[in-house]
Amino acid sequence: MDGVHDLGGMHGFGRVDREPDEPPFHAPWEGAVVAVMRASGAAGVFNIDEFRHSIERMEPDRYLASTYYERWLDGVARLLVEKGVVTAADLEARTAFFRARAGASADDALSAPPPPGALSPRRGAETFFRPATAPPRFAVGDRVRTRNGRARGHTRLPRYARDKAGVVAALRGVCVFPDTNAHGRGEQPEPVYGVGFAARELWGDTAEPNQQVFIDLWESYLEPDARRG
Amino acid sequence: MDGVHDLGGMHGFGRVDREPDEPPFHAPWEGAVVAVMRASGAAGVFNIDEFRHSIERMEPDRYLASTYYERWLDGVARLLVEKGVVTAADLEARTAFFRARAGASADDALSAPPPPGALSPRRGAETFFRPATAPPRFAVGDRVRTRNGRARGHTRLPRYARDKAGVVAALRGVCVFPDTNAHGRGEQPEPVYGVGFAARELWGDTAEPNQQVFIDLWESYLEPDARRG
Amino acid sequence: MGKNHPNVDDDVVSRVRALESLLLEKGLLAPDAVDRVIRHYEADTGPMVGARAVARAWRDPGYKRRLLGETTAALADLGVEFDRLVVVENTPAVHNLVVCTLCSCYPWGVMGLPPTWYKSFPYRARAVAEPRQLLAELGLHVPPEREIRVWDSSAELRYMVLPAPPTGSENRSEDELACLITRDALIGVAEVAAAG
Amino acid sequence: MGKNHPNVDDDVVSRVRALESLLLEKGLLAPDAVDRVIRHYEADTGPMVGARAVARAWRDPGYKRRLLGETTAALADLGVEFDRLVVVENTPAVHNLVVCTLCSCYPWGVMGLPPTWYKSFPYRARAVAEPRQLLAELGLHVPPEREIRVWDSSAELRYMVLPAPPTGSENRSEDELACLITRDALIGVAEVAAAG
Repeated sequence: MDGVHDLGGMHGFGRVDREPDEPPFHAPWEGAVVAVMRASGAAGVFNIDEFRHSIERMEPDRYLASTYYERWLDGVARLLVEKGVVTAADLEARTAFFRARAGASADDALSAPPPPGALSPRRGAETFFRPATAPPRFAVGDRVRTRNGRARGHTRLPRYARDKAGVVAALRGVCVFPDTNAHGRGEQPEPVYGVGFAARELWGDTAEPNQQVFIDLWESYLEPDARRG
Repeated sequence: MDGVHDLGGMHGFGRVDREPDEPPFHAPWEGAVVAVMRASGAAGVFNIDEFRHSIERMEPDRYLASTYYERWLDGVARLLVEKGVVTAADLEARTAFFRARAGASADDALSAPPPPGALSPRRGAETFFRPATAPPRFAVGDRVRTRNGRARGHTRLPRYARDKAGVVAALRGVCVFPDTNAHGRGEQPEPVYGVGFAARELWGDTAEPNQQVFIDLWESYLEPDARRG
Repeated sequence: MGKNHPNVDDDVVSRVRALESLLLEKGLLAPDAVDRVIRHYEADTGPMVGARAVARAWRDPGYKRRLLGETTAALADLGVEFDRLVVVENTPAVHNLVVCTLCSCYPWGVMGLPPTWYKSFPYRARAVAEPRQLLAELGLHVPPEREIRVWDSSAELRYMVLPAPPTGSENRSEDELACLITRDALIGVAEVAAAG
Repeated sequence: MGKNHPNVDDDVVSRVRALESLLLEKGLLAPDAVDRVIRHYEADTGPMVGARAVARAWRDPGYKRRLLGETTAALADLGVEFDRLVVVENTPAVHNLVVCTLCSCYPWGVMGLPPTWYKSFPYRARAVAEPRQLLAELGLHVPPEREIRVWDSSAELRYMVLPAPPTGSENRSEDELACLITRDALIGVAEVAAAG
């Protein structure tokens, strides 16, 4: 979807401020959001593409008014409700419980000890690569053009790089396709290409000099470039 | 500037809801904002392009969280301060005055009767057309291509219509150029063309069938279309 | 989601009062300016100028030609000074729809205040890209063989749709017809229905 | 403006606790999972794996070739399992910069938690379109004759910059060098400075 999350090239967001000696988390709840997200993912409640798409579906003004982990929280909560793991009513009631009890810990709301057997989140084992089932359509050096138009659902082709000509710089392997995987339509793996775009192709005469942007793009985002600019 | 105000084609904003029997204004302050905007414009404090650009310069999350007249209020207030008509400190102090006095009317803060001679806002007399100084570059039926790239400042070439091919459908006359007029660089009038774009050119294979979009574009947004898609 | 309706937000109201009072103090705002604006739009609501022009065009082919071809003069006939209206005619082959994606430009001088939905983010976002689906959601089903032309009001030109007359319009007076013509029809999100 | 720092917002905290407690109840969250995540990132802050790889590459040309060409194996040498890192080398002719415009993808497994500025809206918006100006604002002046390559992490590949070694690096140990290498240098918004 072409939402406010698709920020490449946008104006109006001001300067980049770096925080000296930034701590890993600014509050413990941020770490808790990471744990909840990983546990849900590890339990197979949702995949990473569904998670990213869930965040994209935040109301646009809330997306822009929220911090990174607030957006994660929103994305995880939406999926846990949509997937039927928790009900919206239970989530609201439990939220009210803790709102009335500042400082309470998560298990204070439990009437019995939690059941055994919960997964501990693990890191690093997942792979997004899949075996190739067909030769790749493009080779390094090929001129390609990206798909034009709006994205109907989740996509990883940014808006600033639509209908633009570039050159294949690398074959990245065959990967799970987010555009289907985010919508329950399977992994449908495709070759991914590292494609280089001259800044001038992307930004016209407002481009800075001597710049390229490289974007990793799935095969169905690309077609052979018929036009020469 | 390519900000969140440039909404054409964006997803994520939901359905269009119509309000039955909508009143002209939902509260008297909305009418007051219109009066303040018109009075400032009539007094020459700013022009319409500066006003539009001022609204575009709202913080993006606030833009999306505000109503139409809240955005006007923000745009007018910013310009009145930037142009030195009121100081930010006076505006804050006066706002605090009224916040502490719900129901007070505007002249309750005045120590003396307002000076005479204020302009009453008028409607309809302004024209944006200017005499032609050169023949137009394009004629009806010409294929043109819109400028690529980001807008450095205010522009009326929407992002969804950048680097797209269309056909000149009408000559609209010579008009004040917003891209300079919004930035204190003068009116620099240019011919304006009504340009038709096939939906498929704009939206690729996600376009609805049998649709065109017509956009009024200044001459320097356009070049002859060299490529044939 | 972009609010359609204002908060009853004390801070907004106070800020408006503050601007009003500062401009009064500086002699930039006439004391009656706010009341005049509010009274004007409360008295002159809706699209009456546009509706009168359309009703006359339906009854008078000569006026219709003028409205489409010499619009400023045709509006002057109705006592309206507005030099930048473009009138686009609905036909069996073409349906027209007006939007402003970048802000909310609208022919105030001809059609009054724009309705809130016209200024809403979903309308500005969707009208240029998925007009047929949007119109269907609003209850107007445009068959696929009928072209949709969307007019994005990006410059100072303003657009008004000349809708098709309802059945039986030949038996009605111009005033009766004008009362049937809604603002939504002049924007292009509705047809003009014959009254019962 | 997109907040960089969270509200101390009771509702957010309560909502997180609610999810935590509901998932505990359903056996989906291990009782120690939250503490483990927090302890992990508090102990293992910053980009230490990436810094070690870069320091070794500076000292060992063979390792550098492996890091650039067989990255997964080169990371395995350091005990790190991560099969999708791409290492891009800064040279006199090319400066590299990493961003994710669509969300905030970042090589957590190699470089730890992303800093807040990397996830900020201005960084995501500007890095692909005006990197030279952005870097100058951050104190890194890239001369016009040096190409800037921006890597937008749109797929599951992750990017790390191999910065140029500081002067005098030949006289330092791998451990000393690793301590000089900042997260910002591995993202491409800083050079590695020689320590005093």
